[in-house]
Amino acid sequence: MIDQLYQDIILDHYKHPHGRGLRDPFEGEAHHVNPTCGDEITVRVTSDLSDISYDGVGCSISQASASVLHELLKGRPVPEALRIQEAFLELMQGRGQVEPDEDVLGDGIAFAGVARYPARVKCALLPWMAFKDAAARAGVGVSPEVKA
Amino acid sequence: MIDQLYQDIILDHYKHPHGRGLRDPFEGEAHHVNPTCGDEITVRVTSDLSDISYDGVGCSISQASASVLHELLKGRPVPEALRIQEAFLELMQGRGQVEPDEDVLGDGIAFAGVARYPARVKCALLPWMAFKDAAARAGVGVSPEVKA
Amino acid sequence: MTFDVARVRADFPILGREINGHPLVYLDSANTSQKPRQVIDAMRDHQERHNGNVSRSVHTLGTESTTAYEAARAKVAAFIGAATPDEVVFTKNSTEAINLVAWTAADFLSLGPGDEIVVSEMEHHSNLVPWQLLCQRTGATLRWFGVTDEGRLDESQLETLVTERTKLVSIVHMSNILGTINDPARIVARAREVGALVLLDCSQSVPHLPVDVAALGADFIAFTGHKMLGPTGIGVLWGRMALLETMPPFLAGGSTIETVTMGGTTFAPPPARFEGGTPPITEAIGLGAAVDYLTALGMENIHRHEQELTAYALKALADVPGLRIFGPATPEGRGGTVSFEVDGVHPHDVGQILDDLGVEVRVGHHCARPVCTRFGVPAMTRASFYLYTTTDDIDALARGLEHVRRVFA
Amino acid sequence: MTFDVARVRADFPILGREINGHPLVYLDSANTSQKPRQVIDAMRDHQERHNGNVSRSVHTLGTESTTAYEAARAKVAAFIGAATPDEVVFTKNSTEAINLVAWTAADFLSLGPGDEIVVSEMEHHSNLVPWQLLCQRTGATLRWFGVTDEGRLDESQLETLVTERTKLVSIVHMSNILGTINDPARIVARAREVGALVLLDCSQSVPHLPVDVAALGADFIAFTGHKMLGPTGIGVLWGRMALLETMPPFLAGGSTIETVTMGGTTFAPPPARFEGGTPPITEAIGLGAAVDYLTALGMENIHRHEQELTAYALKALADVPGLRIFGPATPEGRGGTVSFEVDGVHPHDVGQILDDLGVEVRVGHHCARPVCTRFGVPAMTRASFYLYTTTDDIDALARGLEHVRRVFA
Ligand SMILES: Cc1ncc(COP(=O)(O)O)c(C=O)c1O
Ligand SMILES: Cc1ncc(COP(=O)(O)O)c(C=O)c1O
Repeated sequence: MIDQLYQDIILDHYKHPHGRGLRDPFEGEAHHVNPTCGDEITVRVTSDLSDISYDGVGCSISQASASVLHELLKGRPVPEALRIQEAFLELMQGRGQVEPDEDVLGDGIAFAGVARYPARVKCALLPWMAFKDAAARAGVGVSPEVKA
Repeated sequence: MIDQLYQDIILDHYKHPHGRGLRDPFEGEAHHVNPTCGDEITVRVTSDLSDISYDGVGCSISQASASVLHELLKGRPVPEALRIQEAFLELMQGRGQVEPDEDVLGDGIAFAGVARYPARVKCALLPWMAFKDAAARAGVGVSPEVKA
Repeated sequence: MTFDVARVRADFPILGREINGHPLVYLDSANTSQKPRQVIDAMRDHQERHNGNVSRSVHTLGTESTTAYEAARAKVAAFIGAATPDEVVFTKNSTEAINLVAWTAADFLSLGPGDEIVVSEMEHHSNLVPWQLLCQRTGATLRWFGVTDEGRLDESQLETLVTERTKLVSIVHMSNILGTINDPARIVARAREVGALVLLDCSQSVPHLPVDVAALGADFIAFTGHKMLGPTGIGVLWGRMALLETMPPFLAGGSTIETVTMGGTTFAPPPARFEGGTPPITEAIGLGAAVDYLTALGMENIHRHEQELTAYALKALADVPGLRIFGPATPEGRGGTVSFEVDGVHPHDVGQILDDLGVEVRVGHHCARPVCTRFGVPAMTRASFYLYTTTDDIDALARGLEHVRRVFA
Repeated sequence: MTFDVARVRADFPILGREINGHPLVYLDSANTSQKPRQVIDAMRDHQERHNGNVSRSVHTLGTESTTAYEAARAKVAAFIGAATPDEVVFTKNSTEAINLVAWTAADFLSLGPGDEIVVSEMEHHSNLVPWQLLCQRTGATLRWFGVTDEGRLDESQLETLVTERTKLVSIVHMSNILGTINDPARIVARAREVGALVLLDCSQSVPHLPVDVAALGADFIAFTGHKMLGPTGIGVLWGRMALLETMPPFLAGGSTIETVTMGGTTFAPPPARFEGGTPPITEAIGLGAAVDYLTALGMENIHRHEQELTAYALKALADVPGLRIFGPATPEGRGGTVSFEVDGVHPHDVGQILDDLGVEVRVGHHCARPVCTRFGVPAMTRASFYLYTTTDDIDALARGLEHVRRVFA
């Protein structure tokens, strides 16, 4: 069962994270903390998602999740990115009952095993929640009229 | 067993209390409350114990105990009164293991049964504790030099 | 469905006990209820197989404990119709729940001189003293509803009592001494009008009636596990999330925090913000099992059973010579808690003689001394019923009272 | 007497459990301890046969419950060498005990700007955050002892830290994260000199060492039942009677009072003054059974057993490549709680992989985040021992850590 959690894809992303490091310019930033373990992440986004940058400390699950997030969402059209985000949340909150769609989630499907560990779901979600806040601050997904 | 508690002597004192009612003059007064049941008693004493008066509300045990106290201690030489008080306290805190001495305690021996009811010991002691405080305030049992 | 009280009783091990040579007749459920096998077993099973600390571990035992603890929260939330489980804060009892609000109110209500808190003369000390002390600390003024001769809340002064100055109204839902069930609708409406918050002390209602926080319309309710088949050591504060979010922590410490430095701390969202340190984990799980038990029987059915008992008891007691009942004389708008005095016999003595016959009632001021004062007595005797109470129990009480009168004839 | 750990283990039902197909290796006792049969049975027996509310009834069940509850208080008092059982206040956990002092201190210490409270960088959040909030409420200033590189309390600044301005010093007796056992003698002496009170957080010491409040010389100590074989939901504040008598009530309500009118209330003497509402009765009885169990084995013997385990563990862990231990490196002046990091592997991952092998350790900041900050890590992995721990458990840990390194190689 533990191999379900620590899949090679996850360990790879953990050891070789994609797009790590905070970059300028950005339009929204959020800092999130997991109060039980002290893990932290900062995520920055531009409003067109042309860049998503992040930094923080955390376990393999949260770090790999950030790397996968970057890989999946960066440079995507906004509606598509939000759909992927939805799918990842659904997978994580599915208690292991949700079948992930590789076409949508790419390497994210490796997190299917995490959903069976309630204590670790928070780790996997940490970067995604920070992204959500950062995106909201950047006005991502808000229609231009409303934004203005 | 309940007959041990509600002996005729106790019920008699309850129905026909001795010396009840607050009187003047007095030199010490104390008001005590049993917080669990709301019972109250006020006791007044003169410093030579020539009068002990009391009033209050309470159950048969506490009311009879006040009546017996009055009967036993009023008008006694101080050292003797304090000895009787000691004996009564000892009886009450003896969990039913102490054999009361009728020569010392008179009708007070009827309270031997109360000592087996931990919840009621407080009732029996209420007037005696108030007496103790009132006596202390009147300077009873304090040698005259110290008192002066 | 007829309520099968014999089957219910079979679940309560203590009901097989003898007291002073007589079968136990337990008429003190308003003080604390007895516990069914299902609750005792749930607690033992947790301690023997799953015990771990919550919210702090990734290991299996910690995860099992956390899951069970949070499942208990969800059960309690569903039981009272809370919008989300996160509105349910576990405390150790009702008293802590009420004090949580009273101690933090100075801050989140910015209380000061000129502000008013309104309670009633019918309150349990646990819903009176915390507000007295809050007023002392802040300079606010305490005001209160009176009680009518029939033992009802006197709402005739509502408009002058609850005014723009009122910041919070805290009222008992069902009186633990008079049995009165208050309908909070008018008070809640008036409080809304003047912008005051409403706390309902549901310590006696949640165990006995269907309670739905949305329907009640209050801002907070407090209740306690041991009166609703659960264990001691666990209670609940329910509050509207929007309000809980504005409140500072109370028993601060482990688990209440977001991040901590020596220089300062930021706090977790509710309910964690208010659950400092290791919570009563086994006790919450026991309460969850109690809620399952009550839900399976149905609160409507339990209430109906108790209404029948109350009608029966009010009649049986009316037949005892020299007996005076305090509180509503009919079962309408009252629960299965009946206080009375026996002419010429002090409650302590009534209780003692009944106990000798195995009949367990409570005597004293019932932590509601102002009610005793209101009715001019230092103490009362109280019989209180629950789902396992039978009409036989009430007959035993009535017979016992005859005996009391003989002893003190 | 040699300490018969196999016989001890037979008393703990949970130790027979399997986790993920492996026998349970429980190394998280500093988080919460497991419970022996004797404690679980005492609680069940009470609930099945004696359950009643305390201090409020004259009936048999109420009297039995009150007697058992007060007997538990007397056992706890004897266990820590209290002058009288009335110095033992039952709370729900250590966190409530510390908050009781912190919330009432504004009043009984008349705290204000210019006054100082002193803690340390080694504190559990439950002995840090309540003082931070107290200082915020009163304008007093919080100061703290640092921690040395070896994980010891840095007392080098004692004279400048504890001064005439200091009103209270609150320090952990044994650190829950570093394992350090502090000798409070110098701090107590200095506090006496300047007239400050001393509270010791004994949450980790009372379960593991002989603790005698007279010998410690402190004014208050706090500890918690669930870490000393007792149930959740029960803790203790011990205080000198002369001090407790000066303190106002905290969780006020039923049982804390002497007499109540609507206009005001007078309060009962300690400990009743501080035990508002229905206390954790079953839990206190469980704690009493735990104290009996510990006393029968002897705290000296338990401590010696743990010292042996600690020496063994420090050696075994030193052999794991890439492992760094935080806190004292030798068993002197430290208890059986060992925190460490595995180079390149986050504690969450360490804990998860160990759990897969049935080895239960805690990971995270252990509610002592300033200690993590002090040592430059976001989190640590911690193995903690108790009377039922064996050298086999430690071997399993060491083997598990090898496996962790392989997974993350
Ligand atoms: C040193 C220390 N202090 C305080 C506490 C808080 O104890 P509790 O969670 O039982 O309130 C703990 C344990 O969590 C501790 O280890
Ligand atoms: C109406 C009411 N409020 C509050 C309480 C206090 O509950 P607890 O003692 O569990 O804190 C009680 C019972 O004692 C009660 O009947």
